[in-house]
Amino acid sequence: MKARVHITLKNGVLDPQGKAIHHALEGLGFDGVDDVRQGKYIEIALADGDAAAAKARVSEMCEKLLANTVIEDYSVEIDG
Amino acid sequence: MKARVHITLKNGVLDPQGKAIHHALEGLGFDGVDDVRQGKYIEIALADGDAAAAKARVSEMCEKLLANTVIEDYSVEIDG
Amino acid sequence: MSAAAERPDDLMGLSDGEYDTILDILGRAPNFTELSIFSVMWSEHCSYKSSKIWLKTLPTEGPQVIQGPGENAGVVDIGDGLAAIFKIESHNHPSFIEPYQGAATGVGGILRDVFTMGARPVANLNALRFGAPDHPKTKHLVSGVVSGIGGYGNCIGVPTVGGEVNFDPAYNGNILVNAMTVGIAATDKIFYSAAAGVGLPVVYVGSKTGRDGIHGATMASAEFDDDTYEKRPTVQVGDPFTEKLLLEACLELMATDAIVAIQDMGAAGLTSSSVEMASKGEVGITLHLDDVPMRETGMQPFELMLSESQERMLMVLQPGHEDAARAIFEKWELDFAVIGETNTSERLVLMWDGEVAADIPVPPLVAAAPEYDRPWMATPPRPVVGPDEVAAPGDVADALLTLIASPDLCSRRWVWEQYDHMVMGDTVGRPGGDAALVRVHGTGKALAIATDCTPRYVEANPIEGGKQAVAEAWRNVTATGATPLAVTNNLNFGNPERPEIMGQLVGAIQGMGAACTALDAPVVSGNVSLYNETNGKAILPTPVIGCVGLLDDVTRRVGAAFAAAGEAVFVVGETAGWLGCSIYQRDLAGGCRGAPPPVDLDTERRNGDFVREAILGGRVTACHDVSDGGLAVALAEMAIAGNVGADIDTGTALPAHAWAFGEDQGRYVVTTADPDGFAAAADGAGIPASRLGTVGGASLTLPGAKPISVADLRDAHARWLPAYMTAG
Amino acid sequence: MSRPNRASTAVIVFPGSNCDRDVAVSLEAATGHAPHMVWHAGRELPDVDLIVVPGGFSYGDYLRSGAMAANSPIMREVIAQAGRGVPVLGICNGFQVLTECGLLPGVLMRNASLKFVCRDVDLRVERTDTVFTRDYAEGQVIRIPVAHHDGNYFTDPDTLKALEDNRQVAIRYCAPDGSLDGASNPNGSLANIAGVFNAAGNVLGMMPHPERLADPLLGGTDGAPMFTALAEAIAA
Ligand SMILES: Nc1ncnc2c1ncn2[C@@H]1O[C@H](COP(=O)(O)OP(=O)(O)O)[C@@H](O)[C@H]1O
Ligand SMILES: [Mg+2]
Repeated sequence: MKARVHITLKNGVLDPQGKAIHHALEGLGFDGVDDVRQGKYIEIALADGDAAAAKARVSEMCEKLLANTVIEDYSVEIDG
Repeated sequence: MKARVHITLKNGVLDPQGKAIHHALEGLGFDGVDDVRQGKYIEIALADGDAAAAKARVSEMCEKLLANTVIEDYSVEIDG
Repeated sequence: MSAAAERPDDLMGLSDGEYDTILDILGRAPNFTELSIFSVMWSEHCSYKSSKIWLKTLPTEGPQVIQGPGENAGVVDIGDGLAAIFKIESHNHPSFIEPYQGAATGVGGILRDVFTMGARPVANLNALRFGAPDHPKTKHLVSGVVSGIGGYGNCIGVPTVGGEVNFDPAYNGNILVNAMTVGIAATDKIFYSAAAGVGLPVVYVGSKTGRDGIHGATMASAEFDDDTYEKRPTVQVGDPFTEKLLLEACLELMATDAIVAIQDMGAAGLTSSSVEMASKGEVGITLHLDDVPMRETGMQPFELMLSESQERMLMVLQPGHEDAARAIFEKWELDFAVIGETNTSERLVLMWDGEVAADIPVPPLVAAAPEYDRPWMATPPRPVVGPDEVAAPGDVADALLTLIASPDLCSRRWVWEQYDHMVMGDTVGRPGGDAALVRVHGTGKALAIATDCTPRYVEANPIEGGKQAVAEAWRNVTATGATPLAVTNNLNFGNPERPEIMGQLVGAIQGMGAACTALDAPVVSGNVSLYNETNGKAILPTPVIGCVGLLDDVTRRVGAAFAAAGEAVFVVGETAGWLGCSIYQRDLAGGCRGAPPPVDLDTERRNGDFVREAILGGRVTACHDVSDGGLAVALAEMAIAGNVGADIDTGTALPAHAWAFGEDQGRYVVTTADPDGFAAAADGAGIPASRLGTVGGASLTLPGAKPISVADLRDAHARWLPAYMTAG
Repeated sequence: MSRPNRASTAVIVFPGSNCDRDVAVSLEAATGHAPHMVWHAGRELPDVDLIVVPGGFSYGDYLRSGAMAANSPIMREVIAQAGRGVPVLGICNGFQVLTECGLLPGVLMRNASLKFVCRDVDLRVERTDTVFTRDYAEGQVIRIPVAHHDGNYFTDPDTLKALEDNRQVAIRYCAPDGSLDGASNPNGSLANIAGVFNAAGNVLGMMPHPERLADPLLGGTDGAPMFTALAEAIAA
């Protein structure tokens, strides 16, 4: 069983990486880019079990460690 | 129009961050975790236009800048 | 000859002759795993087969030398029961493929070479050569290599205190990334790789083994279904955090008496480390490969033996110490596995799944390693170019402003500000001067460390160029007041199978050897990187020298910055205006032509010894060696560093540009508050020292040139690199 | 150097800490006593008069700088003693750990340049009525090195306003004359903030490394007064 976790910066939180990427893309001549935000994508392989329980446990991992909830939002999906 | 880009380490490439996160999760008492891989998730806001063309352009951005294709794979989705 | 009949069509880079030798050694055909082991052990990288007979000619001994070439790093005595342990190593090709990880793992590898001997690393340096700035790949490579070196060194917490950066089109397809580490150990706590003793446990520690760095060629020739090996990069990823844990765990274990022998797993990982230990200890080693900690599933014996996964060590322990050792590594959250034992067989035996996967007698595997006396052709001498044959600039001042703003002479601040050069709290001499100065922790002593090479000289005349690389590194160390102790070297050349390239290698080694002897700076370690070519075009011959010196009283050091207005400026050494192969000629007068400046080793030695004595005697307030760009550039660097100008009013019979930019060797610019005393001392010692002028004012004024404000000099010097790196 | 005193200090050591020895040298020079070097895995922290969370790359700075160390068992002890008023100093990675564990407000994001930066910076001391800064003069400009990849201080506007209103900003990146400008901000920090106090003033987190310029041989001593001030305060 696999959990797919997306961690993104909350709105209004400064994103130096996203800004730099945006700038670099323009430098490379890619126009029509309005905004770039960089987040994290974490894949967690889990022992098989109940999906709902797994989702709860992974959300707890986010609260405790994976995300800094002062500045970051997270979302968890469980694949089969 | 929004592009969602996932950048992940190629199969078999050491992921020091994932390894350390895995370790920390165990330290926090989360068991039943088999493996952790960390990647990047990038959201790109684009001027509206043709989805297929946008996908091609964002893939080019990955090749040129966003992904290190020597050790990373990338995937691009376009949300209407 | 039935064995010959079974000869595989892919010999993994071994020659037919080499394969025949293997048949003789084994008395049968090697299996795939055995052939892989021979192929890596006999590769240029591991066997030095093209360079060995010439490396043997280098001076490697001296009263200060505790361990010369042959171990993981060289060891020199620095007094008070302490030793400096150091080596330089290349990671050229990996850095070209993936600059960040290539450079990072290069730093990780050289750090392990040093701490595997019991030393705590105290300084990193890096000698970098990139292609032309306008080559499409260059900027990306500079940025990746510099952040990779910083990423690894900063994280593990060893200061990166010096190095070099050059640009030349000859490196467009083959950049050079040479990393040097210096460590300090107690002379009675130095660890070697000889696994002396039988019945001893062989222990694996560090990271798990993956398929990192296993080469496509080998993969393809594997008789396994190819889709178990879907295209995977051979690039290795560094994990500096794990290396930091490995460093602390090893040093903690080394404080006990559990370790008999220890060897890092570098190139050819488990293969070279186990063979090395068995061979040096004259024992046999049996490895149970099933017990090797693995990161991936389905790994085969040849993969476990060839993997170049980073942050791993192999140790032989005293029996009965396994549990104490395991406890230490588990505290540091590292893998620890007993994977074998030593015996009297003098064979390397690999067990896998209850069967013998390989069985090779170690002495012939090592002794029969090929050694070639490759045909070589001496580089034809070039004519001497007189000063008047090199076009003069409109105004020397404008030429100076152009040169100090050029890629090879501008400030490297953009580079070293990305390196933590102060962690560990002993960096007395930061990057930006001549040699870096690193205090020996808890003492009043310091090590002076520099790397140098001038490839355009080596190309023009390998012997003089080889001498010059040693002389310049020695000079940089001397300019701080330190006494050079020994050198390490990284020989970066093209394809040795071409006689003209082999001739460059031979000449450079001859020149280096002569210089090391004359300057009492024996070679204690080094590394050779050959085949640096793309489509038949070789790099400039680049024998990089890393020199380590000792300053007994760090408070006596001097820097390169002008110290105070009113002080007298002298140049020590003869100024003859040698413009052949100078940077001025290369960049502003039609390209590098003619013979490079000769190095008179006797003069080099006497001038350096005099300058050092003057510094230690308190007679000198600032000192800077004269190298690329000549007197004008040296004076400009001293003015910029001191933020004060100088009036250089000496007369000269030479053409102004030859006086200013000539690159005559064996010279130092010094300042003193006691001109008469200094002049008299030089006179008494029979050392040429002429007064150039006086420190002071807001501008630098050179003979026959308009004044340049120090502010303009600083802007010119600071401008190029950041501008180049930030330009879209 | 202040006179030797009985007070005891602790330096917390995480896997990947690498300025623990450096700060121990400065502490011993100022107090006359070697600090307790406390390994993170221990749940026990001796009762001390000063706790330092040192610089480095705890857990490699993986995931987020300081995040994994903030979850280490020892931090519960540090938080408890901080609550009892024990001075806690977090330097560089230590500052990141203190924000991640909630002892200090805000976060330290990737430098605006995205590059690691190691150099001396000028800093303006904003407040001198604390155990950390009382040997400096109000508004004094001091020179101390930074060496970090994630020192870009950020917080939401309300928190920033609260920080300013409660005078919780300890030091700011500034020009040599003390004026605040973008050019002298090495990492893009909000309001040039280089260090902040907690509301009670007994916890200080700062990106610059005072332990790195507390010895004339290393090129300066502007970092020393922080350690002498602490030594005097805890000796009293
Ligand atoms: N790659 C690098 N990393 C760190 N410091 C460097 C690097 N390249 C150059 N430097 C520093 O910049 C200064 C000037 O370098 P260089 O011009 O090669 O010195 P020199 O001419 O005296 O040999 C030296 O202090 C050197 O250590
Ligand atoms: Mg020099």
